[in-house]
Amino acid sequence: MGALAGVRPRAVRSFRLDRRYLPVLGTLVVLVLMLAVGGGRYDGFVSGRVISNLFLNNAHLVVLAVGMTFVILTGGIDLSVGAVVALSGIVAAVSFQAGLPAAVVIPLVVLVGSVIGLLVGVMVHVFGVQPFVASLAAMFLARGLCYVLAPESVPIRDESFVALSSWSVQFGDGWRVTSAVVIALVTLAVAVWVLQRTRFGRTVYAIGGGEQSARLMGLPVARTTVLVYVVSGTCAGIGGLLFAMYSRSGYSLTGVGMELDAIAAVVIGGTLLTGGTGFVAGSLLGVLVLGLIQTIITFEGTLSSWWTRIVIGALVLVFVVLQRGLMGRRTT
Amino acid sequence: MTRVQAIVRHRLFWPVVALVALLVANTIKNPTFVTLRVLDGHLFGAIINLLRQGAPLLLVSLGMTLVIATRGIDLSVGAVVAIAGAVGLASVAGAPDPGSLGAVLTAFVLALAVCVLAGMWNGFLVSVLGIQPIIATLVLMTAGRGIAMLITDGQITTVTSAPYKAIGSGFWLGLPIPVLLAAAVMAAVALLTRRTALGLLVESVGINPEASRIAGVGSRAIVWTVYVVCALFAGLAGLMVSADTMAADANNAGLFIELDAILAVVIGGTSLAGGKFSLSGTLVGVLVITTLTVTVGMMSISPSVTPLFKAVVVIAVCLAQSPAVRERLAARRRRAASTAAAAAEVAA
Amino acid sequence: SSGAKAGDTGDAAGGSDGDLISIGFAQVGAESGWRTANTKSIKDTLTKENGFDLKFSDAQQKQENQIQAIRSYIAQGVDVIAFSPVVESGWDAVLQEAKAANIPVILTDRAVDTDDDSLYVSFIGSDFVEEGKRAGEWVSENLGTEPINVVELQGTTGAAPTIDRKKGFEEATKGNSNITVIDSQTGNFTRAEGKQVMESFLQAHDDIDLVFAHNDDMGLGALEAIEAAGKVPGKDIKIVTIDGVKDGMTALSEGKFNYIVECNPLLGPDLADIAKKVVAGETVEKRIVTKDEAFDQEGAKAALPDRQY
Amino acid sequence: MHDNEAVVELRGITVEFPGVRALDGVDLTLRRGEVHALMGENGAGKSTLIKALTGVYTPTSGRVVVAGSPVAFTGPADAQASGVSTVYQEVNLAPNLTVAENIMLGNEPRRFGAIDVRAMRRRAAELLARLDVHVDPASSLGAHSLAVQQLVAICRALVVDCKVLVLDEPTSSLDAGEVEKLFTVMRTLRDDGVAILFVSHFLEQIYAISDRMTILRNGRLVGEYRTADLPRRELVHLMIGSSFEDLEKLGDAPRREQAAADGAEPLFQAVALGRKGSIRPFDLDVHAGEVVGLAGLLGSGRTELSRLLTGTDRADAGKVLLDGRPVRLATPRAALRRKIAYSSEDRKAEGLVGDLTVRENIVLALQADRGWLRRLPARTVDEIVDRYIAALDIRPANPAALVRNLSGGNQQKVLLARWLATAPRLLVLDEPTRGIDVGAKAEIQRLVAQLAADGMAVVFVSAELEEVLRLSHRVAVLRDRVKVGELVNSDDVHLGDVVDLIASGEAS
Ligand SMILES: Nc1ncnc2c1ncn2[C@@H]1O[C@H](COP(=O)(O)OP(=O)(O)OP(=O)(O)O)[C@@H](O)[C@H]1O
Ligand SMILES: Nc1ncnc2c1ncn2[C@@H]1O[C@H](COP(=O)(O)OP(=O)(O)OP(=O)(O)O)[C@@H](O)[C@H]1O
Ligand SMILES: [Mg+2]
Ligand SMILES: [Mg+2]
Repeated sequence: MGALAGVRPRAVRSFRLDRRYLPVLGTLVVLVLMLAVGGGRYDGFVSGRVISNLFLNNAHLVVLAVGMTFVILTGGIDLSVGAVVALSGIVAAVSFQAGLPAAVVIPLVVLVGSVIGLLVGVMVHVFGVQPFVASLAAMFLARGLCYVLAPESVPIRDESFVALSSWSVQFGDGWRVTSAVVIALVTLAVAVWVLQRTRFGRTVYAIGGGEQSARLMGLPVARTTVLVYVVSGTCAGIGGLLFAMYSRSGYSLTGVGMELDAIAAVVIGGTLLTGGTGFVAGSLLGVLVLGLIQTIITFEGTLSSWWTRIVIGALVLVFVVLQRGLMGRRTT
Repeated sequence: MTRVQAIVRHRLFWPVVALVALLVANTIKNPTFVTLRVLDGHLFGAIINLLRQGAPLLLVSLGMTLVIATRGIDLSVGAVVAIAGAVGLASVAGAPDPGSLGAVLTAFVLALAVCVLAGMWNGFLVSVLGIQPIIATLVLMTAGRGIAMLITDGQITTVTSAPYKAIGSGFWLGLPIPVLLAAAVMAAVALLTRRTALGLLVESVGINPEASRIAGVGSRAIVWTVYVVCALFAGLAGLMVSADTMAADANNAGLFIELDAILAVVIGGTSLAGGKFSLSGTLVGVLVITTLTVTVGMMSISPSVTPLFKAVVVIAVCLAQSPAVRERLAARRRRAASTAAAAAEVAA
Repeated sequence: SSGAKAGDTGDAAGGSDGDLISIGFAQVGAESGWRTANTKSIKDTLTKENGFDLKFSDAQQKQENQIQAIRSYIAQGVDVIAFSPVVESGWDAVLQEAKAANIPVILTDRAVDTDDDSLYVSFIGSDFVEEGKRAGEWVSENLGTEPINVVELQGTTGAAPTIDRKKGFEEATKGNSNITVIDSQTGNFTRAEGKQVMESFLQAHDDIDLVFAHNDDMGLGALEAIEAAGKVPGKDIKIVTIDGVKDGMTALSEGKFNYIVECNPLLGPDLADIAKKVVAGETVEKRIVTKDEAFDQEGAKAALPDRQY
Repeated sequence: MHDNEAVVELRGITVEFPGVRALDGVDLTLRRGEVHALMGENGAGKSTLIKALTGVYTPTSGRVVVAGSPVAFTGPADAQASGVSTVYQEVNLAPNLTVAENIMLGNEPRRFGAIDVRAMRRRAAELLARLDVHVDPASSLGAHSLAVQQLVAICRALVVDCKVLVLDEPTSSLDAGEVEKLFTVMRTLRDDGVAILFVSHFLEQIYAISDRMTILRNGRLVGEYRTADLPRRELVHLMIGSSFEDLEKLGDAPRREQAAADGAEPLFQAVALGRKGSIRPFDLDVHAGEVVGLAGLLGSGRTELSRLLTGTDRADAGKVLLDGRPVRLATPRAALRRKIAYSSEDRKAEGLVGDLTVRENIVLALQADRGWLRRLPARTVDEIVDRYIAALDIRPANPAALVRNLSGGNQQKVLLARWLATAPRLLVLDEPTRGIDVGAKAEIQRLVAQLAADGMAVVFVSAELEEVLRLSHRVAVLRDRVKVGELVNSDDVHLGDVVDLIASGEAS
């Protein structure tokens, strides 16, 4: 039997490994392509100011997409984030109105998100409710609470909060970084680290690869599943804070449909909704793509309401089709 | 297991309980809720109203059930509802005689044809290009309302046309036409999926696409068909919605109907992970959601609390329905029994 | 402002247009017929022939999109920025950026809630409280002679027109003890929801005399519901609304509505006027209230033939 | 042979599923430093017993004692923490992660709270080397064949120092070389005092490695025996309840002499068929009534070749002739329409539709071929399903049972039934006997021989060379994804000849 010994090493393996990064690379390539086309078409499109604005305007969405990536990697989905953004914004505005100091309000606002996330996580894991429904219920809950707290938009005039939100560093020609952008990028960095370098992060991927298998592998599936929603909720809380900083107000109708933007960003960034594959960095690129589409629309400057929608739809389409083309056909 | 236990364990037990509870609450609040009266040979009453309001949602949910069974999702149904209304009313408005049956039938056929196109488009993106359903249909969800507005030129198109209006608020044999239509479609779908092999193949594709492919199932054709069917039903719903107020409101027609439809499907026990689907479950889900909406109005509950109310009902139904809860309870009982036995053994 | 660099984007037809006033307009969306008419008026007025280079964007009812658009206009260095704010508050930051870039801002249709009114030069639009008040006064004077039950179809919860119209109506009717508002719910400014809410009103109360709807669309939905319930709109149950779009006026002239307070969407000419003055450095009025009329059934018949929207 | 103290004691374990009592008062004692075989037919309850031990299932009654104290594990993680490592039947790993991660997940070396990727890969490589598996620890698991995945799963169980190692059919997709290596590792562990519970349907393996065995039949305990004291025929008798002679008659399936005359036209011809990155172009003829076996090491490309024959993967070179006429097999559907069927080796991912019933799984391919409009009449379906449940002895014989809930071996039978129901002209069987008990295996072998005798062309892939040799008229040999030769089988071709061919690449 000696002659039969040995599993032969397989050929061309390193190539396969790269494939995991292909979707993200695809997104990056198409993003650059769009920037180039935009730059050729509009004056001042590729400028420090416009690119800074891209980050400025979408800081909250970056954070949401980061949280959403965790959830989607486990094969779940979180529809509550848009409503949580509204809720935490309102909580911020109302508590400032009540005279609470920023040092109390800011943690409180983030905590609101975590608690709702925990609620979703418990429903999903302990009670086996489907993530879509559990988070939809949380969305209704958060929206309902919004109206209860304040149906009208409430301005935030707290001085330290205003100071925090208007802090920014200018450099070069129009380049600008605000506190919101810093917070978003720090969140992103932490998320990358957690997903790639901690047991929790790798367990998230393993659950996405197959929950039953993960359980039989002896991984803490229960804790991880609940935590993932807490992460997403917390990110939504932070997102709400950033949005409150962005608009300096809280309003119950904020963020309607924002969850779809976040999901779209994650998916455009190359993460599969079935779970298990994807990267946070991809989600950042996804957000930038959506922001860029919006920027192109405003630069175009002549579109009527309906053409705006059609063009957004078309651009998203062009984007995913190009990305798909770059990735090549996968045999499913 | 006793008969009662069997009933309690049924998948649809808790949704039905919720439905009955809502109906009872309404009746207590306003006893006329359950009364039916006949006016000009037509049945009137709150229940009839409820069914009529639920008809478009049922149509959309039926299509959605099939899409979800293949592991997909269709976010564009709301936009398709708007497109159908826009095409239908614009076509009737453009006809020389909007009141003629011919003009209306042409409009219906035209509108449904456009919706079939929309469905083919979704199906193409999903089954041929292999784009994830949520994103593939997001494209039409965004662009679709734009297209509808393009058709109506951003206005709310209004027409008077009795035959058109009938599909939304007409009566036949004393019953509202939308209800009859939705029932007919439901019966057709049930026949088509359970009397042909379509149901089996759809489920098989939804549970394990690769195994189905190797078993020779034409997954691509099936997935494609399902999106077309879903859009077609959404189109029919769109005609009803537009006929209801005889206005094509590109912005608001069918707004968020996709969420309600998905919710209905899931309450009905079909898993979003694809596979086994239940049409009767979807029907119950639709009734629960519609009754919920009606109840909020009936109770004169402040609009502020509406979503909260919805959340509570959804959570309650889902938790009660949750197999995990029951299993846990059963396991606890078992474990208690076995430790007791063990203890007895040790003692002996 | 520095007119020289005024955003000649790649698509700007015909060479140098340095003498055109470049104006960025950030619209709320296209959520209603009223809004479409408003957009059309602006687009038809701010044309090249009239000396404008208009950049238009549609925020699809999202504040973040609107802020993005305004930021983008600042980046493009337009001469004037105009917008209808989606929400009242939350504009300080971006308006400060505009101020820092020396770009004057004109508000249309809806106001912003800010302590610092140097952030915008002028606000053109209707007075929503006044609209509600006029509706209330008409009801009080013409119908409030005997006890009547009123149901109210509110606009979108928390929106300025909703709050103000409700407030105005309450103010005008509170003195009249004959008028009782027995129910009030949101119909979200849409026909379908107006119809649905009205259906549940009809189910819950059998003694409704009058519907006050915050806009025509909801009123038209209520009309359908009333007809479907076998009652005669305008007679059995009277309908008073605000807006005055064509469909509403038609219903009024047919006797199915009873009274409409106009809310004029044709803000284009006023906006053009103010923008020109601002660029020329003239001082302008901080608040410009558009002239709104009100119509009863006779008035509608007379006005209908030359309604543009 | 030492009668050491018991590490694991299972007493009176009963496990019930809705409508099925899978285990009924089963006892098992696992001692320090022994390899204990758990024996039984497909569906006897072996996997269930293992899952009851590790807390995947909660027993309805009975108790579990580990190291002297009663326990009720809440799940595999809990069991592992108490020193019970398990490799479950069917590979249960995360295909989307790397090999190294799959081995180390949950036990990664960490520095400052962060996973030390380099150390992790190093440690994984060491474990892989122990089993002599040469794959890149950084490659993604899903890219590897089932066999490699199985070996990775075993590595995973070896990561922690365990007192008890449970292996549920770890060898079903391994070839002899791998098995030998696994046994070496198992012996080392045993000598270190680890108690090993081992499940396999290969009797030779049981006799080679186990010290003691527990036999189950239909969810009940038959008894515990020392392996040395129990002759094979006695074992089989205890497992199945029928005599070994009956079985031997089955096992000695008639091997026909060369079926197709040399001049006859082959039913199926692959001409220079190939696919880049998968398998180099090859020629292969299959005649009606002929069984062609594929032999080769793990990863030699048997599966790849089978997939190309059946349109499961699209070939990018060469052509296929059916009855001498060129045909295009772009999809499995196209192949099925021409009555070419492929039974995949990975029944969980590519074979069965887990949430459908046995009945639906059996008729799936037949129905798909007819099209959705022409539903098979219920009576026909019942007939077909009953026929195959009886013919293949699928247990439980309940057509309405979910396939997911069947034991591994019975799942395989359902899959086989599906393809047989389509009455194919060419049937490609990739590892059809994996995880099948002795009785059923003999049954399937007999069936294959019978089908060929009735005129079906069969391509037969198995990790067991003996089986391939016993059944096939011709054997095609593969190495490193190249077809290196072909042997015409006859009574004087021996195992050694095939092994030589695999090793040297020259036809004898
Ligand atoms: N989750 C479940 N639900 C219902 N029945 C089940 C479930 N799991 C196992 N069974 C049934 O329990 C019995 C024992 O199955 P088990 O998997 O333990 O067999 P096994 O001895 O491991 O067989 P094999 O050798 O084929 O792997 C079978 O009849 C099977 O159908
Ligand atoms: N480089 C690769 N690219 C794509 N798939 C691969 C690759 N290597 C292996 N596979 C997958 O691994 C599976 C097994 O292929 P393998 O070469 O091991 O065939 P085999 O000779 O039949 O070996 P085994 O006995 O393990 O089945 C195939 O189904 C194939 O999809
Ligand atoms: Mg087993
Ligand atoms: Mg193989």
